[in-house]
Amino acid sequence: MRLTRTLDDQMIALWKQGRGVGGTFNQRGHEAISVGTGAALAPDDVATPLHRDLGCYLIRGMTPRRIVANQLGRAAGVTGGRDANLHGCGDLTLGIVGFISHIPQSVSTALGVAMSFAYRNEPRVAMTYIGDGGTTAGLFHEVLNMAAVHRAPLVVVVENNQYAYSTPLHQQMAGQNIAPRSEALGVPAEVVDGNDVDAVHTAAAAAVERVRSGGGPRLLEARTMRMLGHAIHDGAEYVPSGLLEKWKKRDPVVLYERKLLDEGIVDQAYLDESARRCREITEDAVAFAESSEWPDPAAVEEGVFAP
Amino acid sequence: MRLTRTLDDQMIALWKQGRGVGGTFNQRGHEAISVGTGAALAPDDVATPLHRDLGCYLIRGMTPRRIVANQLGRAAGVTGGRDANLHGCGDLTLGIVGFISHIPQSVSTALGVAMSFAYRNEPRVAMTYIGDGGTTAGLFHEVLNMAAVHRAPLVVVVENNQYAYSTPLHQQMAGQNIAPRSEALGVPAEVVDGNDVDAVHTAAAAAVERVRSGGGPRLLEARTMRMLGHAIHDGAEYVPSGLLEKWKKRDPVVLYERKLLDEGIVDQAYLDESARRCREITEDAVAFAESSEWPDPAAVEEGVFAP
Amino acid sequence: MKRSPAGTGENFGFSDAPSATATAAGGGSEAVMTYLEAISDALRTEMRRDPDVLVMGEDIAGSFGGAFKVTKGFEEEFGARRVINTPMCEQGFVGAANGMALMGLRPVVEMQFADFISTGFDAIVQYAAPNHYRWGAPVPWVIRAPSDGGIRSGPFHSQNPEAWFVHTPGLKVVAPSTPADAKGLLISAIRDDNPVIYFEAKPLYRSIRGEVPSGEHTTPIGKASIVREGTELTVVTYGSIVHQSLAAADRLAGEVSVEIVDLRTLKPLDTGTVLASVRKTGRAVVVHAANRLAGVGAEIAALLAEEAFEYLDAPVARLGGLDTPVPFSPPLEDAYRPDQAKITEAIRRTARF
Amino acid sequence: MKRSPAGTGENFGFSDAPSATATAAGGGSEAVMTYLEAISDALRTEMRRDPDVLVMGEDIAGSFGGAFKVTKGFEEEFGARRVINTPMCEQGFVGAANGMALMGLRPVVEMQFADFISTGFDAIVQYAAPNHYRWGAPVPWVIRAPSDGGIRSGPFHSQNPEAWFVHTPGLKVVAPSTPADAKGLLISAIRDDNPVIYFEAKPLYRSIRGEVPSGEHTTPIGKASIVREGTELTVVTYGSIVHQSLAAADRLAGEVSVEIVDLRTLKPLDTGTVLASVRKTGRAVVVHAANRLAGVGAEIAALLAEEAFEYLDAPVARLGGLDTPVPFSPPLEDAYRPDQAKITEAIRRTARF
Ligand SMILES: Cc1ncc(C[n+]2csc(CCOP(=O)(O)OP(=O)(O)O)c2C)c(N)n1
Ligand SMILES: Cc1ncc(C[n+]2csc(CCOP(=O)(O)OP(=O)(O)O)c2C)c(N)n1
Ligand SMILES: [Mg+2]
Ligand SMILES: [Mg+2]
Repeated sequence: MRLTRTLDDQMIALWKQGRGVGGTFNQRGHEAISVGTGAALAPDDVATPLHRDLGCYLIRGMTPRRIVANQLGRAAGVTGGRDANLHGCGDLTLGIVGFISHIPQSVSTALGVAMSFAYRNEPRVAMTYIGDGGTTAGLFHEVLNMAAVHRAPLVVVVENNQYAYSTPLHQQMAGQNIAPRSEALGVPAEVVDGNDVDAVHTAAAAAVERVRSGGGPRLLEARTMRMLGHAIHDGAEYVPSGLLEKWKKRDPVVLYERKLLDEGIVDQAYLDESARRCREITEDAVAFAESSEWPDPAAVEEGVFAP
Repeated sequence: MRLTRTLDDQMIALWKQGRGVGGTFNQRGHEAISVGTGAALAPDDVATPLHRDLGCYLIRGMTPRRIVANQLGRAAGVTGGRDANLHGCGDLTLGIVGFISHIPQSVSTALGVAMSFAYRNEPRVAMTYIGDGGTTAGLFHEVLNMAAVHRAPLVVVVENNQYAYSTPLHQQMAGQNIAPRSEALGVPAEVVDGNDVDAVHTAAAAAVERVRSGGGPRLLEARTMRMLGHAIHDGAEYVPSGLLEKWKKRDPVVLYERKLLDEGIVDQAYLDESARRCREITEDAVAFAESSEWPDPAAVEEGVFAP
Repeated sequence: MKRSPAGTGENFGFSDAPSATATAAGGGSEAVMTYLEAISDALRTEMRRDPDVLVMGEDIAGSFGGAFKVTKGFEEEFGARRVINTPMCEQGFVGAANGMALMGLRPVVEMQFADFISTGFDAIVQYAAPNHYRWGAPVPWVIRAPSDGGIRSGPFHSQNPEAWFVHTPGLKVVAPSTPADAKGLLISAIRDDNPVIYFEAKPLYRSIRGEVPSGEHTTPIGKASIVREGTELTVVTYGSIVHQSLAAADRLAGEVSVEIVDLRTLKPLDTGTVLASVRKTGRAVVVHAANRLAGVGAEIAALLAEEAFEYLDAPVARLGGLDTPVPFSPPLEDAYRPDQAKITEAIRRTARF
Repeated sequence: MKRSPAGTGENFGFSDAPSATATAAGGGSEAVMTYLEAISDALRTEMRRDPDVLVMGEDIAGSFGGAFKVTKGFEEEFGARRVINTPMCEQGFVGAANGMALMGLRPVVEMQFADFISTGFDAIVQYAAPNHYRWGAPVPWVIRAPSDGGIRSGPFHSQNPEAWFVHTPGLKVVAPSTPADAKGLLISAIRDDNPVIYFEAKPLYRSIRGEVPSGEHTTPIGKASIVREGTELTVVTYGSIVHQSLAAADRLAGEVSVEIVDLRTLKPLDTGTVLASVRKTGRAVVVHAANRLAGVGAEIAALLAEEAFEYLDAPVARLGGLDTPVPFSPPLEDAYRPDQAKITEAIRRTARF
């Protein structure tokens, strides 16, 4: 979580200094979800993380160097400068499927991944991510419906952060929760505190376990608040400041570090050292990316088709 | 209902004799739904009936002549020979919106119709129809979700006939009913016996009333069985014959006529006379259609755009 | 190959199952099949060969075997695991095919009609098409799209939407006109590591029969075929209109020597074969069943205007469906569609220019 | 009209609100506006005039006013009833627009990016497009689609999908290149009784300013505009590439006399203006930002190959985006896009032929 936070903050700083290319998404508030769920997967499982799931990419082994290089459009980035920011940061050797902007497409892809596991009788699980906004798309329902019919080994993580870009939940749907919709479609669901990484992880691990053992698909709705704008350009003035104040007290990274201290699992020195290492890793990634090559324009037409 | 049945039977006969053009859908089993719901609307309301809702077209005032002429591709048909069978049989002066093959598009259109009534503060209601198969499309969920947010004056009639073409319900969804899905999306729902026209009508009238008085959208799930194939070409061999036998005992037209007799509302002579008139109307429509002009090929490019 | 005239009033594909197809084991031999049987045969051949191949779509399983019966008997032979009936949700099931293909399966998805391919559009043009370019993972599926009209099916069961996909980077698009190519291109499509949209022409399903090689017969993707040699004019076409063009050329035998290029693959286009033929004949008529305006024929004509300019002795004539929805009633649909008479007229006009 | 170079690194449309636009009441006067301000002005003008006009889309309401701030202040002025935030479901809200339009409302739907228009595809190409042809009921909506790239936004925020819609019967398609036409075509589109897709070019949003007539200014749909007169070669183009073409022509002044046709409307195409110009100059370069392969440019080139054949003194050159997704990184996107240098080269080559 600390690395996710540090890397995210670093991106914000880079963009503010005009060193960014295109846009970059904000992660703040979502760290416990992407880390807690990502950590619940086995290496052989496959995830389809989205734009707020930096933690999942990291925990599955995508290096900060490759990620930052992608953000900056370099040849060494995951997409070699072809797709922007976290878009398209897929790597099947790490069990990560890249997403497209047409967000709900992730969940159907994950369904297919899960169905392929069942097809081959492999005890693997697919985990997919979607925001509250994404759940208002029809495709979300098509997928849950099919997943239930096929009892596909699929875990759906809903990141209910109360906003889709500028649109608050009450303009998106009647009701505050996605879980009942999932249940109605035949996919058992659980709501969890998205700012408590232990709670997220416990629930995710239990869901993964049940799904892996043939229990059919599950949905986990993690409630949180997006603490910055939708992406770097967005000041999120449309969010009532009181709401942010309230949620700030429940910063997932701070909460977890405090808990670790309180429970005596680590001491402050450990946290300081870990923060320092996160900064170091992050700075190294930026330095690497900024000094690495731009993609070769002569190769722009290569790779449209697989050979 | 009797007219719906007679006209439908007449179409089957025509096609069997090779006098049809293209295909034609079967109505048998659905008469109580299309008639019972259609009769619940006021003249000013708008319906978006589908391929099994012949009764609704008739009850809203579309004449058998225009309908049969359309089935036979004649200039006097509703679409002037442009669209097939009941497809595109829309007439806004009758408050009927024509459907397209991409079935779930009907429900979103009806949502827009309903929203236009609210926009103009008119006490009108939109009624839309969809099959069990159609409810597995994402668009169905998008529409219910939006209808709930906007409290749109929309009545959604689900015709759950247990099959989508050849696909039985259990291959389409986990569970047997659509109503709970509707409730989860914020649209109150009721399940009704689709073979009992009085029950359908009572429920539909109540839903229309609540919706008209500002109560927000409602869904009515009518359960029935499609008694013939999907369309004229389909022998429906995939349906277990026991299932059809069981439902045959509950033929909606027979049930209703028996009830009318039992309750002394009409006598057998009345029913005989009414059956005779239905045959007369139907035969007139066929004679009219078969003797009417083919569309003029010179005009094939006209009317793509509204002037 | 024997052709019977299209549009005979036969209820194309809406009724009967194809006669059971005996697939001769091993290579070398041939059998006479309808276009529809050849499609079934290709699917069966690949499913027997490769356990990663599966079929999914609406109504394709069970005793029903699909709206056109292409997969009749498949569930019995291959089991429900490999023959999957889907709910009516094209976006969802093409999306699922994307995920399966990423994991190395080879899903062959049936659209009930090509007209419904627009319902799964994002999953095709936004997800599958650019994926390999973006992050290098192949998406090897096939979508079978029963397309084309002339059979009184109206605006939503007669479409030829291939131009949308030819314009979209990252997809391969094929459109066979003969039973042999129907089989060969489908097998090639299944083996191709890219998403391939396979447009099958409904009016050909039972109206043409032809020799089809048994066993693992492939037709290369990206290679057009000269189905008739000639010296004075080239007709560039594909799908069902190949047969209308052949008939027109036969009718004009002795009057104009017509060469006919059957594109077979619409993307990647075999520009070499097209250009060589037109550079030889100096005259071109481009024709397809799809709407003419901004259709695939426009790309061919534009190619000729740019790269065969010095060889052209006449304007490039272009025929296709009118710029209207496909109307249902026979006189209207006939006016809408290019046919032998209209092709004959265009060839004459261009030859005399 | 003052042009500043596109692709300056400005974060086009992703950050600032347009400066508040003072709409002069009544006609006659003019004001200098950006392209973006002209779009806002057109919408505001029509919403003030006609109570049946409403706007809907993602994030367009409230203080936010849309991803590009086109509708900033609209909810305040027109109320939540007429300025509707939708959930993220393009199929659903375009479908709702279909129903509203059938009932005589005039919904103007904002796609957050043109790239998401594929998500509402059926509602557009299957429902709205053929409706009037089928049963005579008009569907008078407008979809605003912020399109085009050059601004480092990657494969899903840079698309130019107009060819899909030009190929589909029943839609009108417009693509303004100047602030005056941005306003005039939007007002005409709203008043048109047909579904109109309005492609606005993101790279022009704040990079160009120009005189825009106040009040009810309309630009006719279906009329191209000669934005530069010349005698030796015609460039046929539209959207942001009009400006790249003008720059190229300026650079070649004295060397080649270039006429530039800004199509403005892509459907129905003003074939008369295109043909007259090319018949006069005898040479043509067709160029657009969209993918070249089977793009709108192919239709133009095909038109010329058929109907201007005898007037052509050189091959018809055609430029457009490469047959790849739109790549994100600057060197790749620059290689992908047609620009002034590539246009200059094509003009020279064609002029010298
Ligand atoms: C199909 C589609 N339409 C519109 C958009 C534009 N868009 C990008 S993010 C977003 C909101 C997403 O909200 P949510 O799903 O809640 O995720 P969050 O960003 O809050 O994590 C929208 C509308 C999109 N990406 N895809
Ligand atoms: C988007 C779309 N996909 C596929 C089809 C083909 N199709 C026509 S009817 C049908 C089944 C419809 O079943 P249901 O909604 O239950 O209605 P019913 O015919 O049973 O009344 C299908 C799959 C279609 N019309 N639209
Ligand atoms: Mg959200
Ligand atoms: Mg049904």
